[in-house]
Amino acid sequence: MSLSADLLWLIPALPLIAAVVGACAPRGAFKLAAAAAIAALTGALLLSCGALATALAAPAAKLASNFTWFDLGHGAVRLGWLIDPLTALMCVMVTFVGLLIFVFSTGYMRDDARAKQFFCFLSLFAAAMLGVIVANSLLLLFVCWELVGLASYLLIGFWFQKPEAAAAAKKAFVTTRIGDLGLLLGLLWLQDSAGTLLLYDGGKGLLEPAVLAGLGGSTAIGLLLFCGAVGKSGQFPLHVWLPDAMEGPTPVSALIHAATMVAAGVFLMARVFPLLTPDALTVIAFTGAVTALIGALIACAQNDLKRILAFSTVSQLGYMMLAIGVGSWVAAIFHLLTHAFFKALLFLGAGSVIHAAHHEQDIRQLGGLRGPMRVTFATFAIGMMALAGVPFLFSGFWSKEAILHATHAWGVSQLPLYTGLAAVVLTAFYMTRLVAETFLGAPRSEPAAHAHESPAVMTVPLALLAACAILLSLLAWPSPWLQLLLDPSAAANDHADGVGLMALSIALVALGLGAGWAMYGRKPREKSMSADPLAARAPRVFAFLAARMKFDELYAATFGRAAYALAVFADALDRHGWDGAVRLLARLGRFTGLVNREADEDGLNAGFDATSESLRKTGRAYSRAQTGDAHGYLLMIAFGFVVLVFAVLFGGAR
Amino acid sequence: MNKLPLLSLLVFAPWAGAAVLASLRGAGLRASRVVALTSSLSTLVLAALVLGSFEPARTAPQFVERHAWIAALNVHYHLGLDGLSLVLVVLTGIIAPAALLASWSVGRPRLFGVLFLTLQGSALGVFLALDFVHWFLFWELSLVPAFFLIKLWGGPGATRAAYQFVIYTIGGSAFMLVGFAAMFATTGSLDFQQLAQHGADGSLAAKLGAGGMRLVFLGVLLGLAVKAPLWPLHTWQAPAYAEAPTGASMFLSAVLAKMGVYGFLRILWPIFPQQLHDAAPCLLALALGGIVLGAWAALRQTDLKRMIAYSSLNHVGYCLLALFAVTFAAGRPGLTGEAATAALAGTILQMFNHGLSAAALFCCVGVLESRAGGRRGLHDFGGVRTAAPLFAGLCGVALFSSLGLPGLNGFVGEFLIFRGVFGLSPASAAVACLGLLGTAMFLLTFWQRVFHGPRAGAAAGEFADARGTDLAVLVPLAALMLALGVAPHLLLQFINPLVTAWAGHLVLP
Amino acid sequence: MITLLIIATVTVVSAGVALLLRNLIHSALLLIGNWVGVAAFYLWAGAEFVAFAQVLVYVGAVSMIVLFAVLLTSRSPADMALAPHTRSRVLAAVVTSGAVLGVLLGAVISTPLPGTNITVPSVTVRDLGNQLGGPHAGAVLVVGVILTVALIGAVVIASTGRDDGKPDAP
Amino acid sequence: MSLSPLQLCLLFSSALFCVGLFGALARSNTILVLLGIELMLNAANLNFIAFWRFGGAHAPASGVLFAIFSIAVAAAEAAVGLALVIAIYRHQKNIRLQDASRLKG
Amino acid sequence: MSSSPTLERLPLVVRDWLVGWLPESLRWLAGSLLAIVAVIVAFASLFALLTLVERKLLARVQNRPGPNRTGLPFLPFTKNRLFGLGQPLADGIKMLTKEDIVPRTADRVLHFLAPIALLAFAILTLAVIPYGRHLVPLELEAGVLYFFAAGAATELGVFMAGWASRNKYSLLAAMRALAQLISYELPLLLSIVPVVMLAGTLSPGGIVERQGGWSFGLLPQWHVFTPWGVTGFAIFFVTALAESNRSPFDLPEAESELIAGHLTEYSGFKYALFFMAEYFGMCALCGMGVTLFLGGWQAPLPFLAVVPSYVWFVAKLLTLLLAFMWVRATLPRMRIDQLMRLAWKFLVPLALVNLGVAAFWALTADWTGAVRATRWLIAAVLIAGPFVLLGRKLTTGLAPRTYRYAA
Repeated sequence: MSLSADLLWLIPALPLIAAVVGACAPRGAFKLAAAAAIAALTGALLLSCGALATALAAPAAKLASNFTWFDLGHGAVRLGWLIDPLTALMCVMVTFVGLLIFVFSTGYMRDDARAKQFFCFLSLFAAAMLGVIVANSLLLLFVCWELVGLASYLLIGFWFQKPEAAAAAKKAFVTTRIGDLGLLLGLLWLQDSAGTLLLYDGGKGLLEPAVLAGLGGSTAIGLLLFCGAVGKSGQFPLHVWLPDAMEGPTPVSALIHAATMVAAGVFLMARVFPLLTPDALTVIAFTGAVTALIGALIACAQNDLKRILAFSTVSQLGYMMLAIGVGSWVAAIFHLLTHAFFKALLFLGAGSVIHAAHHEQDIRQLGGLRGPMRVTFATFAIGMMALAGVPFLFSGFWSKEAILHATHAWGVSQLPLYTGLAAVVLTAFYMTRLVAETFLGAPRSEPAAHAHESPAVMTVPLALLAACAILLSLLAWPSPWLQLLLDPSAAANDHADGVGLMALSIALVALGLGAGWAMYGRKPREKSMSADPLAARAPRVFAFLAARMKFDELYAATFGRAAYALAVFADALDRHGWDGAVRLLARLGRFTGLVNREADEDGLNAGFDATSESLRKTGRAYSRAQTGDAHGYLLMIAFGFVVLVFAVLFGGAR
Repeated sequence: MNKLPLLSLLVFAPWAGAAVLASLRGAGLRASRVVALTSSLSTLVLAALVLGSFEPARTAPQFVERHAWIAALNVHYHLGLDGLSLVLVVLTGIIAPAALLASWSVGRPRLFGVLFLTLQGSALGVFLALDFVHWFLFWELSLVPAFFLIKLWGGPGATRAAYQFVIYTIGGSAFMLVGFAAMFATTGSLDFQQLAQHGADGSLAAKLGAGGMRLVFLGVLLGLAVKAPLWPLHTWQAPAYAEAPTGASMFLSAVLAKMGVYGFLRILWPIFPQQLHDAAPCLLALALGGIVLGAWAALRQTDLKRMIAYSSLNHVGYCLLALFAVTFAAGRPGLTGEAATAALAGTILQMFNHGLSAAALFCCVGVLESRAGGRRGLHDFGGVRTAAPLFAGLCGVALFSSLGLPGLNGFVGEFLIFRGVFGLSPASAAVACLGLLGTAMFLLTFWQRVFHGPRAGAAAGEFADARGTDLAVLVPLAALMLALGVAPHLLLQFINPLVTAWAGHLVLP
Repeated sequence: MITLLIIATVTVVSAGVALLLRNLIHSALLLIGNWVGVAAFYLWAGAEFVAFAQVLVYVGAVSMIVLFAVLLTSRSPADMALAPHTRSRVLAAVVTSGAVLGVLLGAVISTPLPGTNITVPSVTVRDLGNQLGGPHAGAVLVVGVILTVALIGAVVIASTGRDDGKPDAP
Repeated sequence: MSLSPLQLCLLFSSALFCVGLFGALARSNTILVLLGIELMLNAANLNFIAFWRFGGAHAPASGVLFAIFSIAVAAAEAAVGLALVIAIYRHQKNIRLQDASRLKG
Repeated sequence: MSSSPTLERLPLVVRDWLVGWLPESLRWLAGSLLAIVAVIVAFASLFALLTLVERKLLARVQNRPGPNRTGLPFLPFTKNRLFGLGQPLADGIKMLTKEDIVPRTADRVLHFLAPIALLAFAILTLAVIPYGRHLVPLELEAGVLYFFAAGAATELGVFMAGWASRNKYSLLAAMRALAQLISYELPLLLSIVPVVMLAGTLSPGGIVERQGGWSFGLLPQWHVFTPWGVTGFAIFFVTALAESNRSPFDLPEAESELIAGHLTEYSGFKYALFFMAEYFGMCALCGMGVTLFLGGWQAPLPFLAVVPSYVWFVAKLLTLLLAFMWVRATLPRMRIDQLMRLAWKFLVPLALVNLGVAAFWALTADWTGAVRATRWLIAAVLIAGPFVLLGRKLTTGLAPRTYRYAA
């Protein structure tokens, strides 16, 4: 089965249709919406597999299908679809993970009154995300990119009655929009200098050698495009929205954090990789490294189940960016794929826990769930080990190793490697802490005590994802298949000191796991109120990390204040500045009128008064001639006529 | 004479409706409303007729009607329609009935209808006139009904707002009148096309002298800038829009504000290309001021209507920005038409788009206001989406269209404008991005405060969902937004040749 | 020629008698006869249209106004008859009109005028219409305005000025 | 005496004019004064037609047109004049012309 | 296609045959006299017939038999009374033989002159109506003007009758009648101005000629089949009712209020003359209405043109007269203030509007094809709008009147 590029639009179109169906369905038609969404995504999955087959058949061919959106007087705005291995793999991943998440959601959202809308939004989200992936035009990509933002806004704010959810949704949208504006500017710049936004267009596309050479590699363009990725993928300094986005329902978190939205930034960078200059890559690499470290650090001190996972996502995305920055975008994509599966697994597992524990997600209140929730625990543990990078069996290990190796091979600086290694330790540590606090020990609260295993509709996806988290190792081992598929040219990098680095990293993982076990696993916490062992040892550091390194406060104190000041200034300028000027003008006009009137009364009118008085006197004198006798007048006229005739006749006036 | 004088019909049909309505003394409320709405719909019907026989490829005005009027002053009754006018006429045709529907339950509907129809006819007259005298006549005539609409049906500060609106605008147009008088004195013509011809071949400048030409330009500019409005001449706008009744706000922001931009495109640019080019850096700065400061000032407003008014300033700013960028770059060596056409097409599209979204937003605020018994503060609501999901959805469409979300109409216009402006003046585009950010912030604040969160304020109690007239206004508008967002060539096909021609003879070196 | 003489005699005599009669109604009716005579003169002269217009306006309309005015301003039939009331006045009138008549007659007789051999001008109604609608359209408009103003003015002048809606005290 | 038709006509109109003048001067009843004036107007009209008929074809229709306009104006004059008579009557309860001199200077 | 020339020219042939023996110079005079006599005789007999028809018709409407006792004299052999066909004759004899009463204080001369003047003017108006293709007693270029000039003069007769009677009821009624006649003169004239305007001629014959032909081969091009024409005809019809003192405008001779108004002091043959003049006036107005709006002697359908034109004229005239009677039988009498209001506040403005519409019609004469429907539509709207609005005005405040001098 294979799919031609002309039909590629079907992949995003199917979920879009499902979204429309969901939107039009009557209120409460939960089953209809869910069925439509799942069916559409199943169809999209099948089509994606077809696309993958197409791509595998000819890995190097960029099968594009372009069309004109609308004409302008000069030229036209053109869009297009593209099949290449990157697109196809992403499609399969997104549809597959998405499908599992959809299925999971049918269980998770069963009791929500607005579940129908939820599926509508989910479908919209999936459609937009697939649109981003299959786009062969940066403009189309941007359009879908924004729609992804809209869908995430709707989904994060799904429980909009909660003020926190509403605020988080707005924060997510605005923050990502800051990045999007950079992306937009980058797009405009590209359009202006290259004259097109199509990626592949039979030799005239952006990513094709002719145009690339013409562009001459502008660092600024690359950085502007990266701005978009920073916003979307939650990179430092715009990562602050991501943890807040946990206010949405858990499947949303899974969808946004694991599979799709946050990956969009990485995907974008991988997609436009040829456009990036070494300088730009350096910036990307350092941003990624810093993000990886910060995310991991903050994750260590969080108590919210999902928030820990969120910061872990930030950290992992940092890894991916780091990989791109050091030039190995294949490693980034590999990690993106593996991370998508195991992070989705973790989030869905967390969702299962939360669902079971009646929406209790503070790990201090949980505990002891291993007994009642066996399947969840088992799958969650697999996910945790994949994320922590437990060697050999789990896919996360391989993808992380790929990144570390690439970083090691980077010629510019070794600093990112060290931060990456530090993050490895921290990752293993906080994941251990999470599992130990949640599943081990005794239940520490009423909901946790009464927790029970979730229904099959939720556990089956977990199991499938767990299997994938393991099986995806095959992509890299025993043969670097993915590398060969995506970027054969870079596949021949040397593994000279590969073994040494691998050993170091395994040791570091063990260190992280051990430290976590020592602190949390060995002697689980008794009561929910008891202090965190880490907090007991370094209270100030823990508090700082727990407050997310005070980023929100910092932003509020700087950018927030600046924005507020600008708003106040703009408003005051209107109310007092310009309006005041207008009022002054009005007052001036009134004053002029006053002066004018006085001058008229006293100066100009005096002469007129005198003249009129004399005229009136004259008139009175003349009016005596009016006798009021009409006959007299007539008589006079007649006589006058006769006299006139005689005058004319004899006066010689003729 | 074998053809129907469609354009005259377009202009005078609303007036005829107004006359009929005015003479229907003692008509029932419902009858008055229906008559007003029917007459107002005439524009849409006639616009459809015009669309049917419009030839997009011809850039010269079509359906021209030219009759001698005041022979002594060389004044003609001269109507014509090109792509630009067409777009605005269609916009008027859509917005006017919508605005009347939105004001369905207003008191004294007969008087309201009469004034409104007069306003509608005047606006159409402005969009179709090709001779200064009756263009100006309609231009000024539109103030009278607007004044009364604001004053009689407006809120507590309406009287002040109405006076401010009228005096401000008349003040501006006085300068414009003087400017045209000077031009008439030198050329003896008041026909736009002839004046443009004079402006293009330099004979106007030769007769007026450089200084005189500049003064005339400034006068005309002032008149148009007040109407558009161009920052910082916009201070009449927020109070006027805020105090006007819903229908009037819709029409004022959606159609009347376009008269200013239309004037820029129809009059100022063709007649004074050189002067505009010289002044462009300064004007660009002002347009940017409007875009950025308008958006941020909106963030500070607590009155929802004022907020939308400022968003109007911001959105109209994009139109002006594009135009000024085009004139700024005019004649630059090596310029291709692509950026200029994109910017100009974007301008016209944006005019239409903003008309739709501003009208829809004002309508939404009007619905909120009526449900809340006259309150329309940002803090008077909460959780409306829970109470009225359908209404929230429709309002959301308008909001996101205004915000420039792809897939809705706002995006296409703004993208084209940015695409053009970036090619002509990249720094301006970069600064204007701040405006986009501000827009997103204040619109989402609006959305979050009013629609999200727990039900509070006016939405805490009984709060009806959208129904009847609300739906009749909002659903077609939302549908249009979606349609234009997906298929912008529905509109662009009518203006592309025109814009290309403009770029050809006014921009390229 | 004979026709003309007859018309002239009848007309002038009826006019003279009308102005001497004591009974106003009779003088008015006689004057109407006089107008009809003038119309007859027009017919004789070939100005058909003017003749009909004369009848329509004078006999149809002005006469009615005159009769109404007579009836509205008289309290009793006796009051209607206001004779020429002083001898001196009549004398003055006779002298004046005689002088004028003399001047006019003298002027007419002493002026050499074209003779009989004049081609009769033929003016169709269509020509008249074209003239009125073309070169004289302005004058027609002015006359229309004058008539309208006169109509309104007459109503205003003649109306009692009381509000008709309110019944007066008996 | 050989009078041309035109002269006859003119004599006719002169006579009519003077009869009208006499009436206007001799009668004190305002209505009759007005009627006298009407007569004078008619006499003038007669002249128009007479000159049109016998005066040569300089301007084919102008005499007739003048007469028409004159008739129209005369109608207006009659209406206003008689309205004035009624107004006067209401003021002074008679319509003697010589009594109506209240507006004298 | 037209009727056979012989049939069409039959009246002319008869005339020529009758005057053929006279010398050439007198033929004209004799022909004219013949025409006058023919018209007077025709209308006099029509008058006689109409009185009977009207009485019968009214009676039928009121569900009673009407005059049916008088048979025709000189036909003694038939017992058949022929629906009372002899009634007019009997009435005429009665009128002739009645005593002629003149009040003592009356102005005898005017009292005598009044009915004669009235009748004379009525007869004068009959002269210019084209009764058939070749049947115009007096061909005048300004015929329409003549018609209305003569018609306007009838007011004089009414006034004379009222004043000469020296009866306050008579005088009052005459004044009222004059007010009514003058008021309705205005819409009457205004209603025919469009016809003159569109036809471009004042000659009745010419106007009839202009209405010849059929659009689509079926629809006659009479003026009544245009928006302005139907409005004009409606106004004409109403004002004609008023001008001829017919119900519902029969105030001048309102028996119940003014004891027959200006006819109070008339009796016998003078009264009959009044009556006759009234009927003549009515016939003349109907004839003019037929001429101006209903296509005169033109046939309604192409294939019916074989019937001689004067037959068509008479048929239309009778139809219109019957319509007059029908109206009389149907509608109650109006009050004087309603009557005046109708004239000044409804008919005059409407007629003016109609004039504007006619002007529009003339300006858009070259609109063809589909646009013609638009032309119709616009004209219809232009008329219908003011009609509705004026009608609304007219009906407001028609409550019973408060009388100023009533206690």
